[in-house]
Amino acid sequence: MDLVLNSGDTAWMLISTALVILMTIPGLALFYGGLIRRENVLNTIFLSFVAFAIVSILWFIYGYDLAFGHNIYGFIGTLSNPFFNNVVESNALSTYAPTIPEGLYAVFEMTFAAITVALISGAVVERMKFTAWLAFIPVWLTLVYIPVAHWMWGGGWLAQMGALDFAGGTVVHLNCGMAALALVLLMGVRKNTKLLPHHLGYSILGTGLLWFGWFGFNAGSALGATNLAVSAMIVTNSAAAMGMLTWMLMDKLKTGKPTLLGALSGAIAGLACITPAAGYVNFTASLIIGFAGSFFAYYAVSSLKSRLGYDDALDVFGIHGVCGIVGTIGAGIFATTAINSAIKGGLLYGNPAQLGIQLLAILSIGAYSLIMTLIIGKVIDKTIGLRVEEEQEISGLDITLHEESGYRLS
Amino acid sequence: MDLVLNSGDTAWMLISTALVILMTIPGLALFYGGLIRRENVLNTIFLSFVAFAIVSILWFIYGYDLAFGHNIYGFIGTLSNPFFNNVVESNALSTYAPTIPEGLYAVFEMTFAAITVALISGAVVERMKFTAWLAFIPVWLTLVYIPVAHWMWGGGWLAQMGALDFAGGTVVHLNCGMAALALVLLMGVRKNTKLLPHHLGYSILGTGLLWFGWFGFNAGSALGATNLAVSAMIVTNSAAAMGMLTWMLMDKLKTGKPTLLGALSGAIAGLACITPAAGYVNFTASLIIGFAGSFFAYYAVSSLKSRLGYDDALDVFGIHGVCGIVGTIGAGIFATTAINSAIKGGLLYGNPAQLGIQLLAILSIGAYSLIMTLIIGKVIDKTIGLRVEEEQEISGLDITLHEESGYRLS
Amino acid sequence: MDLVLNSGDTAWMLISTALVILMTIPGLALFYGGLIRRENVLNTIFLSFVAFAIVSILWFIYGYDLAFGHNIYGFIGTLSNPFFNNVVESNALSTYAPTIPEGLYAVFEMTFAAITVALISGAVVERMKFTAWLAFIPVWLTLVYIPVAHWMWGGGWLAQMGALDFAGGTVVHLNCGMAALALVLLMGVRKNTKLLPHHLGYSILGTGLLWFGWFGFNAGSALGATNLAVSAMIVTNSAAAMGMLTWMLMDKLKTGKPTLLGALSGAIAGLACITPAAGYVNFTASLIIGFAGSFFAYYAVSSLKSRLGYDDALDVFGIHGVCGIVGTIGAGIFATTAINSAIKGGLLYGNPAQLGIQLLAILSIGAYSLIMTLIIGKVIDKTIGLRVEEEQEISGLDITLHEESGYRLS
Amino acid sequence: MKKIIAIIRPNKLEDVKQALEEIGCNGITVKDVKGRGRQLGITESYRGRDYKVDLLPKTEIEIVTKDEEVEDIVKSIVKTGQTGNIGDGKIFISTVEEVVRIRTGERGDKAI
Amino acid sequence: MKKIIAIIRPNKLEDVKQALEEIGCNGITVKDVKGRGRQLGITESYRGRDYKVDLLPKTEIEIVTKDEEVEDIVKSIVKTGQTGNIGDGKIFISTVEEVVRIRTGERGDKAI
Amino acid sequence: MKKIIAIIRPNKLEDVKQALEEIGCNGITVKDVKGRGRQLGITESYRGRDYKVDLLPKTEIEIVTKDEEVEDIVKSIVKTGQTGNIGDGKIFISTVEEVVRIRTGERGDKAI
Ligand SMILES: Nc1ncnc2c1ncn2[C@@H]1O[C@H](COP(=O)(O)OP(=O)(O)O)[C@@H](O)[C@H]1O
Ligand SMILES: Nc1ncnc2c1ncn2[C@@H]1O[C@H](COP(=O)(O)OP(=O)(O)O)[C@@H](O)[C@H]1O
Ligand SMILES: Nc1ncnc2c1ncn2[C@@H]1O[C@H](COP(=O)(O)OP(=O)(O)O)[C@@H](O)[C@H]1O
Repeated sequence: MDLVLNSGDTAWMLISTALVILMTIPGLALFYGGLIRRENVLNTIFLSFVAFAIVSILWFIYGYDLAFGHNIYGFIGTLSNPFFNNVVESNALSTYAPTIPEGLYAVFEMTFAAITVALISGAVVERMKFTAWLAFIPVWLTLVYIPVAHWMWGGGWLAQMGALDFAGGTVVHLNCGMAALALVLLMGVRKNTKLLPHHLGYSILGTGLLWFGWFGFNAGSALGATNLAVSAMIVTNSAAAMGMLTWMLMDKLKTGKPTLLGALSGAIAGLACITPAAGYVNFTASLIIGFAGSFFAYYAVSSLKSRLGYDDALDVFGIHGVCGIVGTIGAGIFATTAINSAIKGGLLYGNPAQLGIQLLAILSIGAYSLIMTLIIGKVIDKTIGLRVEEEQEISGLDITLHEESGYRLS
Repeated sequence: MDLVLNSGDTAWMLISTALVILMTIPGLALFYGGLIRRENVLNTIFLSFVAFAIVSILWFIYGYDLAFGHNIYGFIGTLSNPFFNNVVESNALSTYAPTIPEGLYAVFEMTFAAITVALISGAVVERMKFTAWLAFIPVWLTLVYIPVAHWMWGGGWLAQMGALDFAGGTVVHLNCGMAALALVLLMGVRKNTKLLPHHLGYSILGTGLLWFGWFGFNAGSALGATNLAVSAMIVTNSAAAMGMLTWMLMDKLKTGKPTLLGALSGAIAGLACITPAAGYVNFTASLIIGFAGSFFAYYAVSSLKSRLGYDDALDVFGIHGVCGIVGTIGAGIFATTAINSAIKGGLLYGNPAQLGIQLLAILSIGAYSLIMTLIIGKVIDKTIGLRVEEEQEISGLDITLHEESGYRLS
Repeated sequence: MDLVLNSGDTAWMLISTALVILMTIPGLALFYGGLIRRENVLNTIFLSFVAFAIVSILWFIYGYDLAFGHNIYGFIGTLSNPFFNNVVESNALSTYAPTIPEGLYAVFEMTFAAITVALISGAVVERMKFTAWLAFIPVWLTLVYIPVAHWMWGGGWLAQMGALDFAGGTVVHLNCGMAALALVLLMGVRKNTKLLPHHLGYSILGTGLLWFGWFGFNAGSALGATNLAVSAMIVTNSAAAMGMLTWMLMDKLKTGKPTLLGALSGAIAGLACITPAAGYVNFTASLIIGFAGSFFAYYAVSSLKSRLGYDDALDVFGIHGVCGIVGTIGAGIFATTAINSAIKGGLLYGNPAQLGIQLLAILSIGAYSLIMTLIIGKVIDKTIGLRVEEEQEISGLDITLHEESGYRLS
Repeated sequence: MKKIIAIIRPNKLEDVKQALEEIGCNGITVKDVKGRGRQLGITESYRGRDYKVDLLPKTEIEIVTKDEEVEDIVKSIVKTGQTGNIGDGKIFISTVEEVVRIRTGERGDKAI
Repeated sequence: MKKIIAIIRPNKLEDVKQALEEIGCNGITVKDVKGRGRQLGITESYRGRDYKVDLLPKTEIEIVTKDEEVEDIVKSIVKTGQTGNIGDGKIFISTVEEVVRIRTGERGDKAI
Repeated sequence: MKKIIAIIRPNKLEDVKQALEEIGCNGITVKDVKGRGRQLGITESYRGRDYKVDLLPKTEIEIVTKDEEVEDIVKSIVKTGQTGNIGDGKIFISTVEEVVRIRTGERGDKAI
């Protein structure tokens, strides 16, 4: 059969790409921006915006090729079209998604790289030097995100082993969670670690946009307007809903009242943990995965963090890292060929080996991300310095780093 | 002709589904959240979010089947695939929309159920117990929304009579309006019934997202990327615009100045009243319907409410209920086969019987919703209690029910 | 080959249309609304909303026909289907985009007309009479926008000469920029011209929605889900990113700190200047164009404005006008047949004449818009009066013109 | 002339304002403040952790008035502002030496 | 030492601040307040209903100064804060017994 | 009875509040204010232009207390509120003639 561009698939992937961009700017930026002190709202939001901008450019200069180009020893791709030269011009369809243009696959994948970097910022807000963040973005993208994406999605060694990660449980969520952990271990604790959100309206809106955009993220990862995309949309939504209700229940049991921030956090947890499994599991499994993700994230956030004493400000590890792990394991358990005939199925469907592969993916990506980020962070700390002056931290970063203020309401 | 999945139709329905989800979370939530007292902003928004989450799950456990499954005596559908078992897996196309997967039709319809429940919350804000709302959601969904949706859209008795409701004038707007009325009759008047919006920015944004999402709602109800979808998009937009300008004019005539909240309210009125007619009428008719909806809603809100003395806080009956009626009648008058060849046309196009059928639909659904909701509300009142303590109402629900506050701006 | 509706193209254009609507309401409205004094937030936002509503209606009554109907002497179209009569009903496909319904092309083009008018409002905020604005909208739409759109896109004389404007560098951005300049020259300087944004969160969100919607604007201008749409999406995003980084650099060099408002402004500049070139240039060119647009806009905004002394409140000329020019020239330089085979290419690709045509388009549209708007503005000033009372300007327009206030946060 | 500063519950402002109007006391200036006293703070909780918030929202009313009207005003505030629960607030009275009406430059009692 | 409390129109703050600076009065503290006096309230309307808002936004300036400078400051405020319309506000003057500069612990006149 | 008004840096509020609690001073009222003094303003910049903001955010604490406790309170505020840099703020002390507890109507020292 001749490969031709399918306009329906292309339409869906165009809008999916736009949706994932909306997740980062302004979705995630606002979600984070609402949770911190008023004096840091602009800086917090800026971290996501600038990460998006830098990744947008580097991805087409060399990122896409290194992640998805011709595979070299299972570890990295080849740079064959720097500056995206001649890719669009050639009218080629994607080898990864043969009904849509290669340029579309590339820009869709760009959005994943961008949000992964932006997600990390949630951990380091309220104390990281802006210049240090500017330096971190390209280095981390190149040394951590791109190889990991290649291993899992670009035909690298994990892909070759059959590891399952539909839309980024390991490449995105676990990866950013471990990087966040590494950075906060290096940066230490803020003077004021209270999580007293200054404007939950931003976080509500951010959650709404994230949820909306996540349909592009997960159902878009079907790479076409297919029944698989529909399936991914349904389980994405139900896992989010289940995650929300689970967190509300935990809140009720632990502090006595369901909270709205809890509901939002649970929804994000549900969305994060269904991500690696979204194209492999059915509705019932999505409820279980959504429940588990929210449940473990709740414990990581409310108990583990204070017990271990790291200052992961907005719980990037606690929610994304943990849910990336839960969902990747969930895919290894609940994946079924009835939903996706391209795979072998998981533990429950007679393929226990899948679970082992999933654990290997978690371990290798988790360890790689943690160690590499520790090294990168250390180097930046020694050169630029990771942390702002104490005086700047107290006065707030908006005025001291950007000479702007978020509100002038009176 | 063999039925095959059409990827263009599927792409449009995927994004339409996401758009309607965006209407509820965060669109409607923010629209409502901006209009109430600052002390209740989180609780108000929470009501929409949690309604969405609960409906998301129940719909696939049994809701879709009961509403759209094999018809039993015109009243309700059959539960054949609990937990959506084997629907996606079967790769079946929808019998209601034979170019898209059945799962897609199901999740699209889910979004209508969810927003209908969430809309009701606008009437009861600032005084309803959170637990009572949690109980209300599944009961009302099951006993009211599902049967009504079946009658009109699932092959039930109204569908069999040829009643026209393109995207929810009766099933969504009239239905939620009457339920709202029933609940506020049971709950009584708030201590402070002044409508002094605490943050119109939220309502502006909410209106923008509702307007945007409504294209999924109405043009999506064409169930494919067709000329009918285009027609629905055009009349949806023009009715909204006309509704906005009409309300501005009424404001000018009545209180002397056009107000922005008035403009937003008029736009919502225009959108609500074109909903049942969106796939049946032309541009000129949409202007008339948009004008009429906004005009009657203005009177319901500014005069009728205070004259009758019920406390429909955010005018769910006044806007959605009234516009649902106006639009459903409008469909009976202006529907034309030139726009939609699948119908018989309305009064103006030589089919006066249609108007009678429309009135019957309004009466039966309106009465059913009102009476059933009165019963459900009464039972909840006797068991859980509908209304918060006076002290909680005064102090605000955010802090008393959720231990959170919406703003920490100083 | 028989022309048939392509459902994938139609799906993409349906959502693109919705995206461009989202840009105006609430995207642009919020972007502007965040930048002004708190006392004017509602009025500022209202200007965009009401512009959108009025254009929505007039466009289908006569606007579309005059702009895109059968060409008369290269200057204007014919009014053949007033009130959009029989267009949708005829099931015709668009002559401009033969795979989608004519109605869809018409509503897509409507969104461009609406945002162009709304953009102008940024210059006149905080001092223009609301009634004057209401009068300005239909007159300017009819006398300026419609002819200009016809010349460039509706088969008029510029189109016949082969002028390139993919998505509105001249028709939208230059046009609104010159009109803004004309109005502020007539209206004079505000009592308080300080740009001290009252709520940057609105502008952040607005930028996010503009960026998101711009994919509908630019990639939608490919008029189908094609490889060209993909190409436009990629360069739109990279020019925006480059514009953002460029402005940050300029900020750093000039005032010492990168600012978030600067980053947002740079992104808008990048988006505006890639607009006319989006369907003609490659990734590398988009970086150059994005850089140049942001660079010149920065100077226009930070130096030129204060030197010349006009009070273009939110820099409509400084950003949109300037970037419209830069991008239109950029298209004349970097356009290549490798990206778009329907054109002849620009200066760099052996067609220097293109640059001349581009300059002619800039001059003729710029001059026409400036002069006509001066005349229209003068007439409105003499009849209705352009400017509010001094007392109203001081007290703020929300309370004096609309009897509403934007915040009730305490 | 005396200055009366009354710290009351925010939700009592409407009542107090009206009561003051009834006894002819129109000129008042109102501030949003936060206060701590015998009243226990409230608890807010975010992501599974409780935070104690001990400064609660209060409303401060500032009234400058003639000496002979002080007693009436104080009584009126006490009457309408009271709920009987801790947190009702305080009234502080001190002396003002001069009052000037900016509009006219008038001074003393007639400027009040 | 005296404390001057001036309640002015919010849009007069810039002018008043500058006038005070010119006569060498730098130390001031400013508050957003709401006030009611002879000035009629404003009307807001939402969804076809009018609501009377009788507390209007005002700005309160607090200045502690030496006795001999009071008169100059008052005159300066009256001059720049006046529009001649109802709602221009009031100035209240009272005695302050002690002033302490937190930075140094200095007291009295030299701490002002 | 005395009224102590302390204008401090906003980020010192937590410390001062705690210090006051330790010496048994529980009743306080807190306001967000803006102030100018010897401290230079800050610069904000938007779209390539600098704007001088000379009113900086400060926090005002109002405490009414018995005469004999004033000294302790002042010392405690000076100690915890001090950074040694310009902008630390001021304390103003004046006399209050009467205090009324709204909840009970009690007056004088025991109402504090
Ligand atoms: N000594 C004081 N100085 C200043 N403000 C006080 C003082 N005591 C109480 N307040 C204010 O009065 C409010 C209510 O005081 P509280 O002790 O809680 O109630 P009650 O007066 O009923 O005992 C406090 O929140 C605080 O704002
Ligand atoms: N007796 C008073 N006590 C406290 N504040 C007052 C008093 N009288 C007036 N004010 C304040 O001064 C403002 C202006 O007073 P108003 O009577 O409207 O103007 P004018 O002083 O021009 O007659 C009021 O809004 C209020 O804040
Ligand atoms: N004379 C004064 N009257 C009222 N407030 C004052 C006065 N002097 C200073 N302040 C307040 O104290 C704050 C700090 O004063 P500043 O002169 O900057 O510091 P310092 O007391 O360390 O010299 C100011 O921002 C202002 O709010």
